[in-house]
Amino acid sequence: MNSMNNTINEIKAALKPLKMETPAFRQIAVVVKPDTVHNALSYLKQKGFTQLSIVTCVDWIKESEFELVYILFSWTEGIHIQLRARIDRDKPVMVTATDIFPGAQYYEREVHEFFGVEFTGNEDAAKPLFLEIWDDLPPLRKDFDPQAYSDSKFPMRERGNEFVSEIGGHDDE
Amino acid sequence: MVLDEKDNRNVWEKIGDYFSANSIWMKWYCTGCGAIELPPTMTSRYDMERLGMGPMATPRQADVLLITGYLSTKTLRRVIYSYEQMNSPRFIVAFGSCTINGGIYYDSYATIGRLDKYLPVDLYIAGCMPRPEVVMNGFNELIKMIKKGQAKGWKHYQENYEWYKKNQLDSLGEVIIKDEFHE
Amino acid sequence: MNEVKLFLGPQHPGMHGNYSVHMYVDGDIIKKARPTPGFLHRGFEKLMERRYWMGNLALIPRICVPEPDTNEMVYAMGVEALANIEIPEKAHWIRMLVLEMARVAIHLMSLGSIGGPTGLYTATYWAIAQRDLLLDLFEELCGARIYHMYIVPGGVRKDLPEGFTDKVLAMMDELDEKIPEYEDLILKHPVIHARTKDNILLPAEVVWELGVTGIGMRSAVGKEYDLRKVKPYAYYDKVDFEVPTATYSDALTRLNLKVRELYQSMRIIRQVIDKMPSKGAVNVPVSTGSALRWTVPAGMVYSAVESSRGEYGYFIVSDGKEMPYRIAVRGASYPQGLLGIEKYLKGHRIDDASLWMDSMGVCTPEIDR
Amino acid sequence: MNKEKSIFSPIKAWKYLLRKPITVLKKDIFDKPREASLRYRGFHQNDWEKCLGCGTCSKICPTNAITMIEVSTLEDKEGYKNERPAFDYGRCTFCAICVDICPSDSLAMSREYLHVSKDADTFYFLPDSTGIHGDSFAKGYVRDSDSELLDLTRYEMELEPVGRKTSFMEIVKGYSLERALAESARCVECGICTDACPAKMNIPEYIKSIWEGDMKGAVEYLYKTNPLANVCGRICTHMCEGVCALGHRGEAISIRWLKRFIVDNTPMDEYEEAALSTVTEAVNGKVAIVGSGPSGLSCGYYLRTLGYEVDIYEERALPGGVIRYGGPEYRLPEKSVLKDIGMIEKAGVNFITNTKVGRDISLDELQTKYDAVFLGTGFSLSRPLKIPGYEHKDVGYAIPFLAETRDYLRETSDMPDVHEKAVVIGGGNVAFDVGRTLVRLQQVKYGADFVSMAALEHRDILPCDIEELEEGEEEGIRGHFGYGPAEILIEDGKISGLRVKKVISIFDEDKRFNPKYDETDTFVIEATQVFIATGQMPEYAFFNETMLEEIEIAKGQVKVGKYGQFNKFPWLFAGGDIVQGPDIITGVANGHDAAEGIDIYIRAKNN
Repeated sequence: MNSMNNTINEIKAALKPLKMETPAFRQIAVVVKPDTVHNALSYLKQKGFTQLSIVTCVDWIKESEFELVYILFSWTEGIHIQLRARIDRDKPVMVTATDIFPGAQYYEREVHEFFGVEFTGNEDAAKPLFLEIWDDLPPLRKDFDPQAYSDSKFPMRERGNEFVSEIGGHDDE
Repeated sequence: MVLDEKDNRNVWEKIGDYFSANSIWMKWYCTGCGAIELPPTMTSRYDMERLGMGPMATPRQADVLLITGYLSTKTLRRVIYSYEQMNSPRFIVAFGSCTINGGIYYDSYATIGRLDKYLPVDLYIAGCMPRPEVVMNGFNELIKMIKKGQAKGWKHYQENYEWYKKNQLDSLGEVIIKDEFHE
Repeated sequence: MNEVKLFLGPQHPGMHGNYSVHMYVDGDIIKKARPTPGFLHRGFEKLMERRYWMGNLALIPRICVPEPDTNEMVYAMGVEALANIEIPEKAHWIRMLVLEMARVAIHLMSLGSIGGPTGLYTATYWAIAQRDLLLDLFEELCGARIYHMYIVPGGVRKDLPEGFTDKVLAMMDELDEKIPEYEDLILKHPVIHARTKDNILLPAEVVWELGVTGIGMRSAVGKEYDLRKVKPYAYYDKVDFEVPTATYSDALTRLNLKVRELYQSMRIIRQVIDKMPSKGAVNVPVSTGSALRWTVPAGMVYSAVESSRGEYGYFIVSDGKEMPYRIAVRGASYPQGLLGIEKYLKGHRIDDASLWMDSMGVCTPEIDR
Repeated sequence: MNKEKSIFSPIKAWKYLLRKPITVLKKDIFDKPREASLRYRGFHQNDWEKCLGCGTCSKICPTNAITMIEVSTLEDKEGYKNERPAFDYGRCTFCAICVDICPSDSLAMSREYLHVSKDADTFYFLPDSTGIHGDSFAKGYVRDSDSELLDLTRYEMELEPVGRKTSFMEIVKGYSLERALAESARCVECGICTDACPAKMNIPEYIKSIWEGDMKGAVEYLYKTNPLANVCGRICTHMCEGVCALGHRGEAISIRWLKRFIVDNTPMDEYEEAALSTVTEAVNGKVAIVGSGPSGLSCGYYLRTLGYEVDIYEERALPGGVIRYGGPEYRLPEKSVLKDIGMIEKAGVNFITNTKVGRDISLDELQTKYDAVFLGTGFSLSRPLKIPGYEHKDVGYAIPFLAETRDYLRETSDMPDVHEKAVVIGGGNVAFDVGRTLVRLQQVKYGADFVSMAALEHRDILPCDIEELEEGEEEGIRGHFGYGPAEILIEDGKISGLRVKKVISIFDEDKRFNPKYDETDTFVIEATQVFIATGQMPEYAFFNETMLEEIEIAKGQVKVGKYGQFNKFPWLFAGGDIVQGPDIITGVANGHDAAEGIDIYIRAKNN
């Protein structure tokens, strides 16, 4: 656990995070300002956090903010880092991380598709990925109601109160 | 789908049905998660070839299209596309809960609710997902239906093409696939 | 140059699952490839926000169809970390048993599915049938062949059935006998060698560039980069096992590592059965109250386990309510399945495209979600 | 690394030619499909005998596959709904969470898995214990203690253990916030409790409000059907808990104590705002209420929400009736009563105390002064027990004794006369109230207690609540259950004891009350004071002669129509003990009903 404490102290000194916590076993959460995310990522990569596990986003609709989450992992130390930063929900823009972690490309594209966050420097991010001919809000935003969308587009079977009380077996014709 | 129960086939059609029932090519398309039970069904444990069935790579030579579970709108476009490439008589077997009434994805923005609005379903198989035994029984049932001339979904599709197309357009917006859109 | 566009999938016999790759080919050589995911997109992450913590149990195994237990484990670990609960000893052992059985099953399946792209269908017939016998064991354990819904937040759902461990041991003995045969049949087969040896290379730089994990990473880097070793969960630090590695990663090496992992998994299973206490609780409630009102304290946590294809992770956010606030899923094959195809499929021959996907371990449902 | 071998090396697999094939035989697939495992999650089975119709399965279902269907052929049973779950196999994922959470244990998954059909409607069905095709497959996945999804044990409140019988301090402390949240989280919102509650309180809703931390909302739910929430949160007979779905396999939810948690823990300003939110201007008419007991108070409050001016006539000095003069302080402290009555007073109800209808003012006069009259006079007299010696001055009755004690504790009168040794006749809640009050008074006066109790019923069939019995015995009450009173022994003008005789049976063949005794098996309970707590009766002195002729009275109760309205006298309504009884919550329900009836009556009259 010594290495864990060292890592925490070093990150604290180098990144001056807004908040730091250890939410689980060998996991560090670092909250930084959005404009320092790029620096923080390149610093952490140097520190041995060479793997970008996922880039994702949380919609804090009440605070009108998106929280971008970068999960990094160091295979040598076995520590996960959550690097988090909150950006404005109405004009969500973030600098791409693809120059540091090329693997971020599709994660950013996904975040753009599901939340509408723009990534400057990642030209591909604006293209659709999973969805085809999408005509509504980005679906993982909290103000998007999948039930309402589904009801409006995809009819369901009406299941009433009347009952076929005796159902014929599968092989009686 | 209301099926005409009366058997009004002529002799040649009856003979044709008899032979096609004994040699069914299943289209090799894993549309959803139920496809995971197809390898056991096809290979030595359950050995579907005992029923005279085998997988077929191209839609033009396949007889039966298996819808193995949920269909996202994106897949449904391709499924319709490849169903229409199949030659008549063609059959659809729907696997599991999702094809009947949406399954666990009933409130999903990406998957459809009931398949029979968009394509004619000849047979439903219960389960989530159906076991290979159920799949085999389903195939057996389909074979019986074909022999008796009861698997007439494809005729229904021809006769009610407008209705199906309208439903498809209502839910999908566009059925034509533009594959370049994301590149 | 005469470029032609070809679709590999979604409806194609070489494609496992519902996925598509658009290839621009010149002769036999792929010049450009674009992955097209989303055919299996069901919006899991949104649906999970709309179901109770316990109700999600029905959703999570469906994210990755061939490997439901890994998903259940990641979810359970994440919820337990948020709720800060310690699960009973026996539950840890049972979870390891289930996870390793699942690993055996999926490795057998992927051994079998190598038959498709290489044309050695014998492999499919043998390995899939063997896996089916394992599924029978799973059915006995949890009541279903594919979607087990057995590992739950707080432990496992039920205790092992009577005599279960004996059956597992018998199965292990059978596998001991059979796997060498499969090696003869599959790994040493000239057909496989012709197709896989020195083909579809994965250099270490590419591993780091894409973020590939699992067998792909270990076969290239040569280090024991396995979450079970690097960041042990459950009781993986209490059992002896090796992580097979290599420093030259071609398709054959990766196949080989799979088989060697099979032996290690069997070794773990035997140790687990040996060390597992016969009595004891198998779960603790996550929260007070009925499952309709289970709540998990607010927080954000990332949990990860080693699936057969690499690091499988969930990022779970709770706001203290009875449903999760947000869950993000990191499918293990995301890096190679999207960016990998885009960047590194080119240069290969058309007939190797589906072999490429197979040997890299691309699993579509976990990419699409 | 594996060396390449000859293409013929797999030839050794031919040895399997002579072994048992791995392939499942055709007959095991088509004729008799292979049997599923013992834990298989196949189609559902539901035991209709056990099923409560609570709908918990449909609430937990992650696929929205379960619909509760009303089955009209089922007979109405207390604690059961005539609804049964229908399963849509166009939704179900066979996760068996419904089985794990089923409070009645009626649901199970069977080992049946085969259903193939071209008709999608056959995938929707209402299972009974025979399953989808009526083939009665064996059960597969069933709930066990490991897969339990309910929380079956009650979060107990602490009792004041020592020194509780030496004071009139409230015994039960009430939930802490943490425990109340934990207890409220157990609820499955089935609403069976609501059906059992005489006042049809919105129980699941207010429990949910607690759980969500919305205390004001909880109070609003309480006042929708019960303005005596403080009182009922303490001494309600909680029929709701008797039918609670969780009670079938575990312990019922402490609905009463949760109600008490709401009233004790809501800030006063929010409480008042919520309680008075529905009160409106008094414009529609004037109503007189006779008696300020639970039914009268309830009727008064709801008439205020419907826009009527209300005067309540009370014989005693303080309003409240049984809640002010009946229930003992250690169970129902004065402050709770005051809070409820205070809130009703704030709602604009006018109390006219020290005024007995029939003595100070006649019913006819009320009729002329008001648009309608509600009678909630209750059973205000103790029923005498005419055994030898009953006329002795040291023979007391429950109601006056309890009232005197309350007055003593309010410091408006002296301590009632208690002797060192006393015996109580009766086995109901009132008898225990008397006995336990006696214990406390003796402790105060003598520093020791000696209270005996004689009841016809045996210990396990006593009509009182089990808590009363247990707590009473803990406090040292000497119970002689199964013995009936024979005579009060008097020596030198003083009571020396109560002779009791063994009871053989209480009811005769026609199930009428007609106790039989074993006259040879008798003994004497030592006491110098006897309290009779064998029942109460009403007083109808306020009825005039025509009324007495026209109104039918049976077993002390008047016969009324819908809303408690007298058929012959439409301006007159009644409720509480004189109509239904014998508990507070029924009184509250009658009062609410009558308020609605009065509203209908007056509106009809005015138009």
